[in-house]
This record gives sequence, C-alpha cells and structure tokens, in this order.
Amino acid sequence: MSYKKGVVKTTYIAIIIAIIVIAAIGGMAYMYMKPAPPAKESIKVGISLSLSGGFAAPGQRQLWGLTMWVEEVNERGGIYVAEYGKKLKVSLIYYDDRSDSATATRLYERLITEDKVDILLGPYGSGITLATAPIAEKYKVVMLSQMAAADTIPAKGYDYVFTLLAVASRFGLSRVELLDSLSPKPKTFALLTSNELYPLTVARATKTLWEKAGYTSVFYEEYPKGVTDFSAILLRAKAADPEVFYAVCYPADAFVIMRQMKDIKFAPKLIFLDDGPNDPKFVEVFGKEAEGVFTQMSWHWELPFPGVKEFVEKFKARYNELPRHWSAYPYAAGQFIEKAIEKAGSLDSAKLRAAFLELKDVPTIVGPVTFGDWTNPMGEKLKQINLGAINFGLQIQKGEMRVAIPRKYSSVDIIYPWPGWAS
Amino acid sequence: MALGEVHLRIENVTKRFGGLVALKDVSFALNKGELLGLIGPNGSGKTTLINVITGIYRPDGGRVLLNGGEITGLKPYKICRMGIGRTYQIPRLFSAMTALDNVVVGAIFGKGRKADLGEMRRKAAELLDFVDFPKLRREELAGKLTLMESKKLELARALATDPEILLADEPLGGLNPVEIDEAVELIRKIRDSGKTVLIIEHVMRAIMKLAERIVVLSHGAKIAEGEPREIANDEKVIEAYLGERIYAPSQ
Amino acid sequence: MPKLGLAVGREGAMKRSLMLIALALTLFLIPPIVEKGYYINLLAIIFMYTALAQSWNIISGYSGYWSFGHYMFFGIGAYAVGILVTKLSFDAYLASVLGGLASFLAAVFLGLILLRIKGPYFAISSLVMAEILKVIAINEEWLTGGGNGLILPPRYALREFYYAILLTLLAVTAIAYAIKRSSMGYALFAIRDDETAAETYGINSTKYKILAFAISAFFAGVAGGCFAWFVTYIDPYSAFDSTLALMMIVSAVFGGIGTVMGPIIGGFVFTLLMEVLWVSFPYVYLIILGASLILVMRFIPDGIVERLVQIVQLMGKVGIKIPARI
Amino acid sequence: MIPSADTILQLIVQALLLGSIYVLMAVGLNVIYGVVKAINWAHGAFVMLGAYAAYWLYELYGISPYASAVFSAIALAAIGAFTHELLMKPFFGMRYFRAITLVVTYGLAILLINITRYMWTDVLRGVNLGVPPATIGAISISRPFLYGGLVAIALSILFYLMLKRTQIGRAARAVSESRKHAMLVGINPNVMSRFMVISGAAMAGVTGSLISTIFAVTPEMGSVLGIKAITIVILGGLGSYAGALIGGLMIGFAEASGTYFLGARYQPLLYFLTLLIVLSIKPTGIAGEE
Repeated sequence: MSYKKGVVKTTYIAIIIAIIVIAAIGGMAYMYMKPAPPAKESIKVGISLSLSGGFAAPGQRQLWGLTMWVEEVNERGGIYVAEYGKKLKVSLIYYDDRSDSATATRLYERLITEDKVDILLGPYGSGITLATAPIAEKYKVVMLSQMAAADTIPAKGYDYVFTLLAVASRFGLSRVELLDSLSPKPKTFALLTSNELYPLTVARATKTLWEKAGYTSVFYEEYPKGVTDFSAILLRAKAADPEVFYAVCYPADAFVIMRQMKDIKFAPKLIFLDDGPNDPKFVEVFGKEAEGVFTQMSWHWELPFPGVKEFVEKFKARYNELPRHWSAYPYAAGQFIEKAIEKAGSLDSAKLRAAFLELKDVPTIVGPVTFGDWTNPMGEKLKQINLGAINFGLQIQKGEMRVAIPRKYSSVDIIYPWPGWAS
Repeated sequence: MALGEVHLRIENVTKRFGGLVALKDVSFALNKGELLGLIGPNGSGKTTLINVITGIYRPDGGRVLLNGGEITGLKPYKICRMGIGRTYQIPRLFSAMTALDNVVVGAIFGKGRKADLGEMRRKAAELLDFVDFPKLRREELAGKLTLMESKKLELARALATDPEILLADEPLGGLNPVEIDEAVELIRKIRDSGKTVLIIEHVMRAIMKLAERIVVLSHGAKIAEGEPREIANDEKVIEAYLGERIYAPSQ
Repeated sequence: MPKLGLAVGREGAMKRSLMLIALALTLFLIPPIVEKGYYINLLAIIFMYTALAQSWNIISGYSGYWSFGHYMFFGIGAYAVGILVTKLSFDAYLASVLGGLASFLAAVFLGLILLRIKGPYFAISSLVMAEILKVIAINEEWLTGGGNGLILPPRYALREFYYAILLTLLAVTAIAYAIKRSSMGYALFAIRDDETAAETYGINSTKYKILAFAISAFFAGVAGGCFAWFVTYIDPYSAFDSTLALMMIVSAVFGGIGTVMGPIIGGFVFTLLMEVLWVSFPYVYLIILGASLILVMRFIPDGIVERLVQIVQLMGKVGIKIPARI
Repeated sequence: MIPSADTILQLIVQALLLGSIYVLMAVGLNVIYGVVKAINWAHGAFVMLGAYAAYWLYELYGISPYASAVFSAIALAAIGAFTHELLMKPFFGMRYFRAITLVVTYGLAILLINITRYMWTDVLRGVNLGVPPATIGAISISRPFLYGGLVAIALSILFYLMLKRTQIGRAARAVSESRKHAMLVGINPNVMSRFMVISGAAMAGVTGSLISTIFAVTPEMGSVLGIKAITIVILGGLGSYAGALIGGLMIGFAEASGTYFLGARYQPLLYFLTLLIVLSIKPTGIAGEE
C-alpha cells in the first residue's frame, strides 16, 4: 500500500467515523433534550412494546389495539378528570424494547422520570413484565399488565401492579371443563410442553387439575426452545397411547408437531395445541386436517360482550385481519383505565389505585373486569388479578375457530372424538 | 563441563507419520562447543529431527538426552528452558509484534528469563546489535521485514533464550552470496561465544567451510557421519544427492 | 498495528493515567448529578457491554482464540448470583464477586478441554459449550429453577447497578492494561501470532491461555451477576443469550481487537449507535445492525483505534502538534 | 420403557431422514468451505430465503416446492455471488480471515433475517402438500423428509463426483490446496471460489425448498438449523464430504435416540456432547485435516 493511498483511505474513514459519532451524539441530543411539553394538557399513558425482536408480531398487534382505544377516546373528547374540571385527551407514549428485559427497564425508567406518565401499561411477556414491575412499584405508578400470564407476577404481591390477562394457572380451569364435557369421557392424557416460564405454568397447572379431576397422565414431557424435530418425542407419546394429546407450544412448533403426528400416524381422540391453530395460517395450511383440533385464546371475536362487534369490524377494516387477544386486551385495558380515571377524578397514583380496587364488573370487550386476590391450584396467593378473566378453549370447525369452552359462551357442539387423518 | 563432552545425544530416534517413516533409527551425538552440520536432500527428515529434539513431535521410538538426562517428549517450552534454542527454516516470527518485542519474548521466557521487563528489553537490544540487525528497523513490525532481517531476528530471538545449544534450521536458505558470507560469520561468532551449534544447511559450500563435523540424513536414516572432507568423498552421500558432487573446502 | 505498551514513555503514561482517573471520577459523580434514571440506566448498560467486550478482548483479542460462546460466563455469573441469593440468601454484592469466581473456576476447567481446539473449531466449540450449559440450566430445576427461571427478591437498584458495573468496567480495563504491559501480554500476543513458535521460545501456552480465559471469564461472570440482581429475573434463555457474544465481538472488533482502548471506544460508540438507531428506526434497526457489522468489517477491519492512531500520526506529519501518543 | 421392534425401526428411519436433511445443509456449507476456507454463518438464512421463495411460488402460482427448487437455487445463486464478491473476496489473505468471514456472514444473517421480517412479518407460513406418508409394514415414512433425504444424497454424490472427475473439480481442489499454486498452473482462484460459493448458496436454496414442506416458514426458521449444520461440519471436519455425511447422520441418530430414551429436555445435550468429545479426542473433527 502506497503512502498516499493509505492517507486517502484513512482520511475517508476518519470522516465516516466522525460523522457516525456526531450523528450519534446529535441524535441522542435531539431525541432526549427536546423541551418537555407544558403542564397537564393530556393524560399520558406509557408503555414499552416489543416492536422488534422475538415478540414483534404480538407486540405490533398490541400497539394496534391501543391505538384504536386512544383514537376513540380522543374522538369523544378525552376522559373527564374532576380534579381539572375538564376532559383531558389521552396521549400514548410508547417505545420499542426489542423484546429485551434490560431495555424495557430503561424504558419504564424513562417513561416515569422523563416523560412523567400518569399511568403505565405492562409490556409483552412474563419475563419482561417481571423485570419491569419493580420499577412501577418503586415509583408508585399504577401499571396495568395486559400481556403477561405467569402467576409469579401477581404472586409477588406488588401494590401498584394489576394483571388483566387470565393468569396461566386459570387456563387449567377451562381445560378441566373441556374434558368433563366430553362423552364418553376420556381416561388418559399426554402432555407436552415448551420449557419456559409461561408454558410451564400452564402445563403444570393443567396437569395438576386434570389429575385431581381423575384423569391419568400417561406421558409428560418438557422440551427446550430450539428443538426442530419432534418425531422421537411423538413416537413415545404414541407408544403411551393417550386418548387426549395436549401440547403447550408455540405456533412454529405446532406446525411441526401437527405434521409429524401425521407422519407417524399418531391419532389420539383429542388434539389440543395451545398456540398454532389459533393462527389463521394454520387452518389455511392444514385445511381439512385441522378440523376438530383444539386451541386456546384469552379472547374471541364471537364473544357476547358489549362493544366486541364494533371493535372487530373496525379492526378488520383497518388492519385487514381478525383481532386476537393481543389487540383486545390492550383495548380493554384502555376501557378500564377510562372508567378508573373518571372514578378517581384525579391522576394521582394512590387515588387511581384505590379506584382500580373499588371498581367492580367494569364492562369491557374482554368481559367484566374486577380486580381481586385469588389462590391458584398450586396454593400461591395472587394479588390484584382480573377475577373475570377467562381462557377460552376453541375448536376448529369448518375451517373456523369456534368457542367451545366455557360451554356457557359456546354456540356450537364439540366434535369428539377427533375424526383422524384425512387419508 | 569440559569441551568435547557429549552435550546432546540422539539415540535410535524413529518417527512415523501414518505410513510414512520420517526418521529411521537415527543416532548421533553433539559435543559440547562444536559446530555440527546436518545435511541431506529435501525430505530427508532434517527438520523433523529438530522438531523431535525441541518437543514439537513426540518420537515413536528412541530417546533424546541432554547432558545425559532424558528430555524425550517434554513440552517444547520446557526444552527451551533447559537450554535448547532453535530457529525456523521459514522464519516464524510473531508478525504483529515489533522486531524488538520478538526478541523480548525469547528473553522473558527462555532459560535466562527474569521478571524485569526493562532489563529484558536492554538484553534484547544488545542481541539485535550482536546479530547486526539494523537499528532503525527495531520498531518495525516483524511481518514487514526483509528475508535477511527476518533470519537475523530469528537468530537473535533464539539467542535471547540463553541457549547452550542452538539448532539453526537452514539459516542461509534464500540468501544471496554476500548475505551468506555475512550469515556464516554470524554463526561462527555465535559458536565462538561458547554455544554448541547444530546447523541444518542446503548450501553446501558454506556448510563445508563452517562445520567441524557433518551428519548426513537420507530418507530418514543416517547414512554418514564425519569430517567435511570425508563426507565430500563418501559414495553413499554422493549417491543420495543424485550424483551432485559436493566440493570439499579448497583450502 | 498496535505496538506493545512499553513503547510509550513514562511521562505519557503519567498524563494518561491522570486523564483516566479524572474520567473515572466524572463517571462516579454522574448519578448524584443526573436525576433521570433513564440516562443512568443507559450508561450502565453501555458499561456492561463495554466491560463484556473488554473481557472478551483479554482472551480473544490478545491470544487470538475467538470465543463465540463467551456469553456462557455471563450466564454462569448470573446463575451463581441467582442461586446464592434465592437459595442461600447471600448478599447480592458478595454474590456477584462469587459469581465471577464461579466463572473463573469454570473457565479453568472448561479451558482445559476447549483451548486445545483451535481456530473455527474453537469458536464453534465454545458456542456449543455455552449451549450445553444452557441445557443444564434448563434441566437442573432443583438448582436453577429450570425453564421457570429464578426470581430474585424484588428490588430496583439502578444506582447500585451503575456503580457495580462501572467498577467492573474499570477493573477489567485496568487488568487488561496490566496484562498487556506484563510478560503475560507478551506471551498471549506471541501465542496469537504463532502458538507453536511461542512454545519453542519458552512460553507455556496452555498456562497463559487458561489464565487469560479464566480472568476474562471472571469479569464476564461479575457482569452477569450484577445483571441478575438488577433485572431480578433470569431464565436459561436470557442468561445464556448468544446475542451477547455478538455484542462483545462487534464492540471489540469495531474499536480494534487486542488494544486496550479498542473495546472501550467500540463498546461506547457501538452501544450508543444501537440506541440511537433503535430509537429512530424501531423497525429496521436490526437490518442496520447487520449492515453496519458488515461495513465495519469491510472498511475498518482493524478497528477505529488503529485509524485514530493513524490520523494522529498523519496530523503530526502535516505539522499539527499533538501531545504524546494516545 | 422398552420399545417394540416396530418403534425401534421407526426411530431409525426417523433418524436417517432427519440426518439426511442435516447432511444436505452441511454439504452446502462444505462446498463453500472447501475452496474459500470460510464458514458461511448465513447458510441458515439462505435456507430460510429458499423456503420463502418456495412458499411464494406455491402460494401465488401453485408451483410445487419440488419443482420450484430450481428457482430457489437460481435466486440464492445470485445472493451467493453477491456474498462472494462483497463479503468474502475483500478479506482473502487477511489475518483472521476465517474469524472475519464468520463475523461478516453473521452480520449478513442478521441482515437477511430482518429484511425478511420487515417485508413479510413474523406471520407463520407453510406449504402443506397433504401427501400421506409412505408405509412399509408398520413403519411410515414422511414423504417430505424422504424426498429431502433423497435429494440430499443425490446432491452430495453429484458434488463428490464433480470434484473427483471433472476439470472444474480438479481446479477447485487445486485452489483448495493452495491459491498461489493454482494461479501458477493457470487457474483463476477467484473464478473457482465464486463458483463454489454460488453452488453452496444454490444448495441452500434447494434445501429451503425441500424443508418448506417440513417446517413452518418464518424468518427465524433457518437460525437453529444453520447453527446445527455448522456444528455438524465442525464435528465431521471442515471441508470433508465424508465428514459431513457421518456427522449429519450421527447428529440425526443422537437427536432421535436421545429424545426417545433420555427425553426431549436432554436432546440438545447429547449432540453437543458428541461434538465436544469428538473434538477433544481429535481437534479437527472426524475427517478434518490440518
């Protein structure tokens, strides 16, 4: 390399580095040094969303639900706050946490100390919620968690954290009702679960409840993230010859499980895949084979709660897909907050918290919401969870997901036993 | 230890690589203070033998004795610290370090090692002067040196370990006639400073002038051993070199 | 190419250490002055990545053993703290140090197996080793909580985390500097350039590699430990997260591997850059991350620090007067 | 639990089929490594792109993934050419070449995965041909797996023959041994390495098409498989086709039998340990040289 060439190259790179550094510092300054808007003109609702990273798909839909609520509230002129004697508009402040807990802690810190939000919404997923809940507690700002199902969060006993979504252990309640409502009643079940906080809680609670109800476990297996081939696991499950096969899994795994069950001709009388069949693509891909398969959702677009129909239509028109609990729960959280602020007549955290606890059966699109304490099947005491929250058992019938459990919300008959593989 | 005593003894050393026999039952001795030449055609096992002595390869049979004590199969760094230094045929310098630092490495970790870095640097600088390494190039990265500079640096680095025995693997290879004369002088100087030297060489004229005694390897076996004049006239050696006539020193 | 530390005169070293001490003091004073938790949190995370990059540098930058599985030590530290605090009610700070020690010991043991393997084989083996540890964390539920993870006592200790991680960063940098200026530095750099030759010049390569691996692991473990009590929840997937290895490698490469300042500058610039990118382009920052990784390797494979040195030298040639070499 | 003979046979079939998919990926990696001496971390991402190509062709035009494998191969060949010119060639001859290419292709993988995610979101996709499994006695064989395995074996043999028998193969081997010497005998090493990188990428495209009928098609689908393939290549020995074959089948068996006899939670442990044990005995893999 000649001297001159080296110089030129070095100079270019120096300039590039300088630009990067200046841009970085300038960007930071621009982003964070913006003067804060003048006092109370709006109610600030803060949330950290997973807009990129592993939870990007549900995170995005969470934002959609929230956006719809914020727009609707503001069309109505906002929420009346007695303390200020007028209606205040809602402004949603959100950041992307990259599906990463450390980033999320930073963002909640920022929402509270920098943006000075009046109320917080919880992030997506139990892990991130566990990491961020202590911040809300420390600063005494109400955090309404709507996308975390692990029992461990309400079990911590935080004063300022409320859990709207059905906790994982409650999922088991509808699973018991499902088996109880079958005829003839199955005797044995096989349970396969992903080895992570939320699926484990669901699976273990379900197992405990099913065994208590008199069903026999003939196969129980936990698999770690990253397993790509399920055939050996399924072979063993098949060898155990269960009547019910229940997998608490993620959508991509459900695809493979379903295919490989067919490959080895494993045909139990009931197939329940926690996540997967509730993705519209599943039915599209598996077509007739998906018929009669069970899945779950914490919400459904057919539910008879007030406002559901309008919400679904508006959502479909806007985002070109059916809403799911990822969007419905954040929207419902908004509906609840609206009532709570009106009741409290103030944006003060303590008063808001009191209002949260006083309100009973607040109508939302996820059903009536009441916060209270509950003891789960494992004997843990859970604080401030939504006692009205239900997890629904759905069955695919004629290519559509229909509510099957709880029976009181169902308008269809359950197909049982499962018809088996098409050919 | 008196001059002339056996310093390093190679006893029936055999080394195989898979089916290939690289060294076949090789034995000879290196006497204290002597300058022994090790010659042989390409692939005759010269470098393999050095690698066996310095512990890079473990022999399949035979022993290596230093001052009567067995060192076969010891780790290379231990052998280095017992006083055997070597250079490589194709210089294996620490290319991202400066020339001086290369020598410092030898000084810090070799037989004469001391914890004082400053002292080791001074020692390294002296050695670079000793081998006539250009002063201006001391802070140059070793990867950017010329061949002659690299060879000198190799020698300085090996000397920095304070060896009693220096194994020099083709120190003259690739040099032009003027450089060869310079290098020959340097090797004599090293021997004269009291070291035992084993030199592997390809340049026959030089080795015949330089070595006091010569061992010849062919196809992994020792075929001759003796004074340069005897070797030059040895039929087996002439044959091994495919008829190439080896000239005895004219003096 | 970076030269070994001793080339710098004593005067320059004095000036430089004074500057560094002043900088460190400033960093210590930030939390009391800056009220906003966000900035403290951001700085703390930058320190953490920087400390990890520096620890990676000690083994991989110095000795040339590119460890793609270095996140295993972060995970070991995190789990050691998790276990000590939840099962044996240890104090979090003491536990962090013990987490570092656990990583140190693990590295000595694992190093005996791994460091015999070279080049890409080593890179992948270290990655595989980290994944093995992850599987163990998933399965040994009695100890690690399995897939449920470990939930530490809730406390939100941002300022404590800031100081702990800053101390870790300063310590790992001081050690990296000390190693580079000592005979160990010579040994590691020699191993990096030619391990066989290094052995024949008296270097016990196994000893130095394992020592470097273990020291490096110690600090990664301490960082992991601090992280555990800061986020209060760890599970196998977040404690043994392979993207951490990516962050370490990229930061160190970005700044310049094998130099002391490289991982620091690289860690700061890179983490800050990521933060800005991600705030400004939440949806595409990963695309930009991938692209910048490629561009950095393509155009400045030997890192920013090396370029800065060249620029400084260039300024000297043009006649701009500059103080002693940085 | 003592399995029946049928179950054991079924397990062996499953292990073979799984192993053959791994072999296919590992051979693709080795094709590149053989000449370029670089591990392509983005191989998994390439496979993912191949799967997306197959998916879209199936979704939009109803072309079967087995037919569209050709298109996937061509598309990926183009990306392979780009990778070679911009991400490998500039680094030839550099210190740490292998580490650098590992990091650069890691960057490429992140880039490709996230561009895919940006364009087509994380929505699950998949191709279901609805073909019933083939049956021999009590054993059933998944057709997508079977076809994948057959193509894997065919391609491996094809490449092996090409390397041993043809002019190109001889040239490739010459470059693989020494770029400098190859140049001296009139072979342009850049042309050779470009050719091999393109071939390797095209194989990834074919792999993608084949597995679009086995796994769900998502941006992340290639990541786990890609790392597994790299593990296999390391286990078998870099650049060795026989090694890739043995390694792929070994991992296939380790996974299937490990899952069956030890349980799913220990599945990864078994093959990771296989790798470490092999490497601690032979640090360059089963059939690796150096």
